Amino acid sequence: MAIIIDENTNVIVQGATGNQGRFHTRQMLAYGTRIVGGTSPGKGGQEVEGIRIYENVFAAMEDHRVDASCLFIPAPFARDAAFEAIEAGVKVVVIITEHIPVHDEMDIVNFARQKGATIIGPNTFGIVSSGKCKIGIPSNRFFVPGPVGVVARSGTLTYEIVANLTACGIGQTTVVGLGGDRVVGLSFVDVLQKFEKDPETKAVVMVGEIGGNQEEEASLFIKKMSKPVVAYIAGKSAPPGKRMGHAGAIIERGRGTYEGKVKALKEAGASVAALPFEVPDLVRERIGI
Amino acid sequence: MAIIIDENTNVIVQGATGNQGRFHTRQMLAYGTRIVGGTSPGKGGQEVEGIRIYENVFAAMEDHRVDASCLFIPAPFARDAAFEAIEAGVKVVVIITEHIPVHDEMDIVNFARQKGATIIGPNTFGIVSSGKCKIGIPSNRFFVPGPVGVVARSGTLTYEIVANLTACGIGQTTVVGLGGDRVVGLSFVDVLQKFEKDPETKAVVMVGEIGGNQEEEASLFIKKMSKPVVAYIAGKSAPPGKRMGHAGAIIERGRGTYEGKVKALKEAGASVAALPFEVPDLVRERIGI
Amino acid sequence: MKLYEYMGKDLFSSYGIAVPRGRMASTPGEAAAVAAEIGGEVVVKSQILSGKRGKGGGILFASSPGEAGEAAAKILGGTVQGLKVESVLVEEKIKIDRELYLSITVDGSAKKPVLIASASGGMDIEDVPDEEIIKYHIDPFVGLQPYAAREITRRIGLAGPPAGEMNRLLPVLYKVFREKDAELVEINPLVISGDRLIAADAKVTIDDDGLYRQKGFPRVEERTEAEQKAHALGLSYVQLEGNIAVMANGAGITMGTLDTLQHYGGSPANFLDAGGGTGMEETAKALEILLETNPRVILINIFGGITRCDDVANALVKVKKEREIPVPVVIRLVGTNEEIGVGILKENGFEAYRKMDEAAAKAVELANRH
Amino acid sequence: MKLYEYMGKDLFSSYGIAVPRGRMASTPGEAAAVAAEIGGEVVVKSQILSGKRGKGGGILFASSPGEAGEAAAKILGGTVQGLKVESVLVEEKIKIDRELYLSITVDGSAKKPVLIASASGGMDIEDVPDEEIIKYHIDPFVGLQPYAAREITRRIGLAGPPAGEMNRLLPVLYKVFREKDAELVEINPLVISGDRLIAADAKVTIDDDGLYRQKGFPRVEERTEAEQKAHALGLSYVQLEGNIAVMANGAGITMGTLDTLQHYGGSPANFLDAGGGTGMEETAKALEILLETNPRVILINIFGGITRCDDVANALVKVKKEREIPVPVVIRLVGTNEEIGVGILKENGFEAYRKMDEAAAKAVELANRH
Repeated sequence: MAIIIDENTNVIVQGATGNQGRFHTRQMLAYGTRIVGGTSPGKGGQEVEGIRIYENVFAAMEDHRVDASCLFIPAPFARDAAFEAIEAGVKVVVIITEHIPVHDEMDIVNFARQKGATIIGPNTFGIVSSGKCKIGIPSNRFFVPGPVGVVARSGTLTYEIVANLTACGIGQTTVVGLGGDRVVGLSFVDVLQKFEKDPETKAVVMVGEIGGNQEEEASLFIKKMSKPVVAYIAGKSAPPGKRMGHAGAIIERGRGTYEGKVKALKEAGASVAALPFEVPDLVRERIGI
Repeated sequence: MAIIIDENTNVIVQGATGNQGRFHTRQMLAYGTRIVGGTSPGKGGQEVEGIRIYENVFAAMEDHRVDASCLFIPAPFARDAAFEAIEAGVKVVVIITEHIPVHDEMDIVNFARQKGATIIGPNTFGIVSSGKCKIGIPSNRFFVPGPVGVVARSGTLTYEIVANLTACGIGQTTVVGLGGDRVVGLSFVDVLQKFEKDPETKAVVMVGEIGGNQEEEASLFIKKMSKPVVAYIAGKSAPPGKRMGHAGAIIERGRGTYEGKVKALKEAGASVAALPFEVPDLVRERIGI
Repeated sequence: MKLYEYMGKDLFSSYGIAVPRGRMASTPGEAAAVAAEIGGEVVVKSQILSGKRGKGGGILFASSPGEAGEAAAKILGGTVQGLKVESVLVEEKIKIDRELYLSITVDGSAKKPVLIASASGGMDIEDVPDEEIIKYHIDPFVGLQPYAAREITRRIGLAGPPAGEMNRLLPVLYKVFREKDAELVEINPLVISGDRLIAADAKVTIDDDGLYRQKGFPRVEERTEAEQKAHALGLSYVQLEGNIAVMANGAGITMGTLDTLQHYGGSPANFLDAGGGTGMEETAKALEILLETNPRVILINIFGGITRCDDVANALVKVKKEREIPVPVVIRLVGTNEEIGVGILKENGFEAYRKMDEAAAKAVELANRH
Repeated sequence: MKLYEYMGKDLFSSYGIAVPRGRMASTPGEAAAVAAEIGGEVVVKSQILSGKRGKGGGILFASSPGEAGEAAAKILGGTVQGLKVESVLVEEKIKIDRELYLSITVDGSAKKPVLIASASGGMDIEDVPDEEIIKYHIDPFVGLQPYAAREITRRIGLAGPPAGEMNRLLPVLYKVFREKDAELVEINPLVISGDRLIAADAKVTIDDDGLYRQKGFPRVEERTEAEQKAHALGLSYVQLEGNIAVMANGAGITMGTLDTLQHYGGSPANFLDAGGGTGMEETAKALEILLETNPRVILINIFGGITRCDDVANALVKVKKEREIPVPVVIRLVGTNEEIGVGILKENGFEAYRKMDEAAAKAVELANRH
C-alpha cells in the first residue's frame, strides 16, 4: 500500500518535449513509473524517451487510462494545462512549475475541487510512493520502501531528511511534497488523514516551515491520530517573511511563528526535531526500531 | 409522504413586500404552508401578513431553519436573489419569475448544482404537496391529497388537469411545475425518479409539450418504472415554435414533434391522452380505481 | 430577436472575428457604390431573417459595380423564402478552400451552452451524420478556456495556420455569445481561405428576455402587425388560418384549447396566450385583437389562477358596451372568483361553461353553422 | 510588489473608487503647489512601503500652501519607520465621521480570496477582537456578487446612503484584486464622510509572479542592492547581520542550514537560496555576491536534485581561478553526480563534507577562530 499513487498508476507528462520534461521523464521511467504518454501541442505523434507524445490530454486518454499527470509547463500556461488535465478526468495532477500567479493557483485548486481531482503543488518536487511510482523531480536514489510516510512543504529539505532516514535504514511508504506556494492543492491535514488510513504507514514525518497556520491546523488532527508523528519546522532563525498588510495579521492572529508551531505540535503529541538530522532518531524512538 | 416538500418544510418568500409576493404569501399561508419569513432589502423588520420581513436570506436563517424559498423577484434581479438563497444554504428554490434571461437561468441552475440545491422553475407555477405545503401561485382549491404524482411543463394546463383529477375524486401526492423556459432546474426524469421512490405515489401524470427532447428522455426512464404513467402532450395542432438555426436542428435531430413524443411514450408503456380531459379516465384504468 | 446577417457580421467584426469586406445597401445605386469601393468580384446577398437563401435565389454574384447594381435590383423589393427583401449585403467574393460549421447555442437538456462544430459545413449541415458533429458543453462559470479551444480544433481535424486561427476564434465567439445575451451565434459556412478563417455568414439571435440590458442593437421586428400589438400588451400571439378566434391564459392551456378545437373538427384562427396575471384592461385589448381577425366565433378559455374570473367577465362586458360584438362568444370560466365572474356574465347575456370540452364543442358547432 | 499609497489610490481612482483629491510631490515646492491647487486644509503623507506612518511622524497636517511646503520639507529626505522618504502625497483633509476597515487578500488555508471587513477601522485594527471582524470567502469562479456585497454591508451594520455606497464598492474592489493580480488590496481607514465612502489609505500588493501580465505599473523596488543583484539571477537573497555567508539550494534547506549554524553558535551573514536547478554560471555569480559581504567563512550546502554537484564544484573552481577567495570555504555536497563533484573539489584543494551538521560545525569553528 501507499497513498495517492502506487505501482498501478498510469502517468502522463504534460510538457514532455521540453528540457526539464524530457530529463525527468527519463528519470521517472528509470524509477519504474508507468508513463503511458506525454503531451506537447503541435508535436503529437513524436516520441520522447520511447514515450508517445500526444497533442493534449484528451488525445492521450483515447489510447490509455490516465490516473495522474505531471506538469512541466511554463508558469504562464500552467493554469490552462492543469485545467485540461482536470477536465479530461485525470484524478491526480502534480504541478512542478514554480512562479505560477497566485490567482491562477486559486483557480486551479477550486476547479479541481469541483471536479474531484487532487492537486499536488504547484511548486512541488512531486510525490514518490517508494519503490512503486515517482511523479516529480527528486533524484531516484534516496527513496526506498519502508514504514514511514513523509509530508513536506519544501523540496531539498525533504531530500535531506529522506536521505537521512534512508541512511539510517528507515524507508518510506509515500513522500508527498505539498508545494512551497501560498496556495497549493493539499494541506498537511489532507495528507495526514491518508497516512492515518494507510495500513503500511507506521509513522509520519512532517516537514513544516514558519509562516501560515497549516502546522497549527495539522496539530488539531495529530491529536486524534493513532500513529506517531515526528515534525521538523524550518526557520527558527530565519528572517521574517513578507506580511500581507493588516489582513495577513488578522488571518494569522499570532500563529505562524516557530515557537507557536512547535508548541502546538508538542501539545498534540508530536515529537519535534530541533534540527533536520535529528529526525531519524526520533522516528526510531517512536516506532521502537 | 410526498416529494421535495412536505408539512415540515420551512419556507421563506423572497420579495414578499411586492404585490404578487404579498398576495401569494397570504394564499400559501391559507393553504397551510409553514412560512417562517420574507425578505425585502431595506425593509428588514417590517411585517407582511403577520410574517416577519428580513433584509436577506442570511438574516432570516439566523432566526429560522429555512428549507425552501419562493421567489417573487423581478427578472433583472432574480439571478442574484436565487444565488443568495443557494449560497445561504436553502435546498429548494422555487422561482416563479418569468422572462429571466436564459444566460441567467444557466448560471442559476449550474450554481445550484455546485451547491446541491434543487431549482424549481424559473417561470413555474411552483410545487404543491397536497394538503401539506404549497410553494407557488396555483389557487388552493383544486389540490387535494391522493395517490397521483403530477409533473408538468406549463401552468394553467396543469391546473386544468389537476382540477379534472380532483373532480373525479383522484387526489395528488405532489404536483411539480418544471417551468416553461428553455433552461429550468428539473427535468421530467428528475421528478419521475422521485415519484418512483415515493411510497404514497401510485401513478404519475406527466404533462408535456411539443419542442425540446425532454419527453423523449423521460420515455427512457418510464420504461424502467414500476409505476404507471399517464401523459398528455400539448401542441398537436400548434404552430411551429421558433427554431435555433441549424444548431437547434442538430441538437433535436428530428425529436420534438408531437408524433415523436407520443410514439416514444407509448413504446415506453405510458398511456397517452389525446385531450386534457381524458387524463382522469386513463389514470383510473391504470391504477384500477 | 434575430439579427440580419449584416448586423451579425458587424457584431463579429467588432470582436475581431474576420468577415468578408462589405456593407449593407438599400438601393441598386448603393449596391453598385459598395461594389466599386470593394473592387473585383462581389456577392450580393438578400437580407432576410431566414436561411437557405442560396437555394431560394437570394444570393447573386457580380463582377463589376454595374452588375452588382443589377443584381441588387433583381433582389430588392422581391421576396425570398416568402419574405420581402428590403436590403442587400454587398461583399467581396472570398476564395473558399473549405467550409466548416460552427455555432454556440443553449442546450436545454444539459442546461449549459453547447458549442457545435463540424469539418463539413455549408448548406447541407443538417444532413451531416452525428459522428461528424462535435459538441462541447461549456460551464458558464469557467467559460471556453484555451485548452478547450485546442481540443475542439483537434477534433475538427484542423492543422497549421487555420488551427491557430480556430484556437483564437473559439473563445471570442463564446464571448460574443455570453456578453450579448445570445441564444445562438452560428457561422455557416466558416470558410478556410488560405491561412485565414472567415465568417462567410452570421446568424445571431439575441434572447428577447436579455434585450433590456443589451443596448446598441437596432430593434429587428419579425412579427406581424397583430402580433406586435399583442406583444406590446404582454400577450403571446400567433396568427393562424382558421375561423375560431381563441384566447386562453397560459401557453400550455392555449395549445390544449387548439388541440381540443381540432379534435371536434374546428379550425383555430389564432394562438393567443393572455398570460398568467393579465388584468381587465389587457384582457379587453386582447379581445379587440381577436375581433380584428373577423372570426366566426370567439372561444375564451380561462382557468383562473392569478387571472381572476371577475376581471375576465368585466372585460368582456366592457368591450360589449363599447362596441358591437358581431360574432358569438363562447366562454369557459373556472378558478379564482369563478362565481362572481359567472354571475357578471349571466347578467350581461353571456353563457359560461365550466368544462373545456363542452365549450370547444359548442364553438365548433357555431362556427360550422354559418 | 508593494505599491506606494499614491499609486494604490491612482489605481482605485481608475476603477471609480472615491479617494481624497490630491497628488504626489517630490519637493516642498511641488507640495505647496498641490496644496494651493486643492485649497483649504491638506494632509502631507510620507510615501514609504510600510504602515504606521501616523505614529512615526510621517503624516502632517497643513492649513496653507506654505505650511504644506514646510511639512513636506520636514518629511522629505528624512526617514520614517527606518525607511527613507523620497516623496509625499498631498491631499485634501476629509471630514471623518467614522472609520471602517476593508481588505481582500489570499487565504492560503481556504485556497480562496477572502474579504475582511470591520466596522472598527483605523490604526488599531489588529487589536479588534475576532467577533468584530467579518470574513467572507469568494469563489473565484463566481466572483463577488451583489447579494454577497449586501450581506457584507449588513454584517458591518451600515444603513442609509453609506450602505448603498458599500454595496457598489465591494464588487469593484474585488475587480481590482482579480484583474490586477493583487495579493492584497487594503483600505484602512475606509472613511464615512457624510453620505460618502472614501478610501483614506490604499495598500496594494501585486503578486510578483503575476507581474509579467500586468503592464502599466511602475516597478517599485523594495530590495537592497545585493538582493536585487541576486534576484536578477533568479536567486532569493536576504541580507542578515552575521559573519558566515551561506548558500544552499531550496528555501527549506537554506532555513535548515541557518538553524543548524545557529544551533552550533554561529551567526549567518545572509539567506541565499540558489533554487532548484541553477546552472554553473549562476552558481558562480551567487558566490561573487557572497564574497561581497566580506564574511569570515563561506558555507555551501548543496543537496543535488536538479542541481548537479559537478556544476557546483566547477563553479567554485572557476571563481577560485578568476579571483582570490580570501576566506575559508566549507562545502557540503551530496546528490546528483556527487562523486564527480567531490572529485573535482579534491583536485582543486577543497574539502567536501557529506553531512550537513559536520559542515555547519566546521564553519562555526572557522568563523570563531579568527
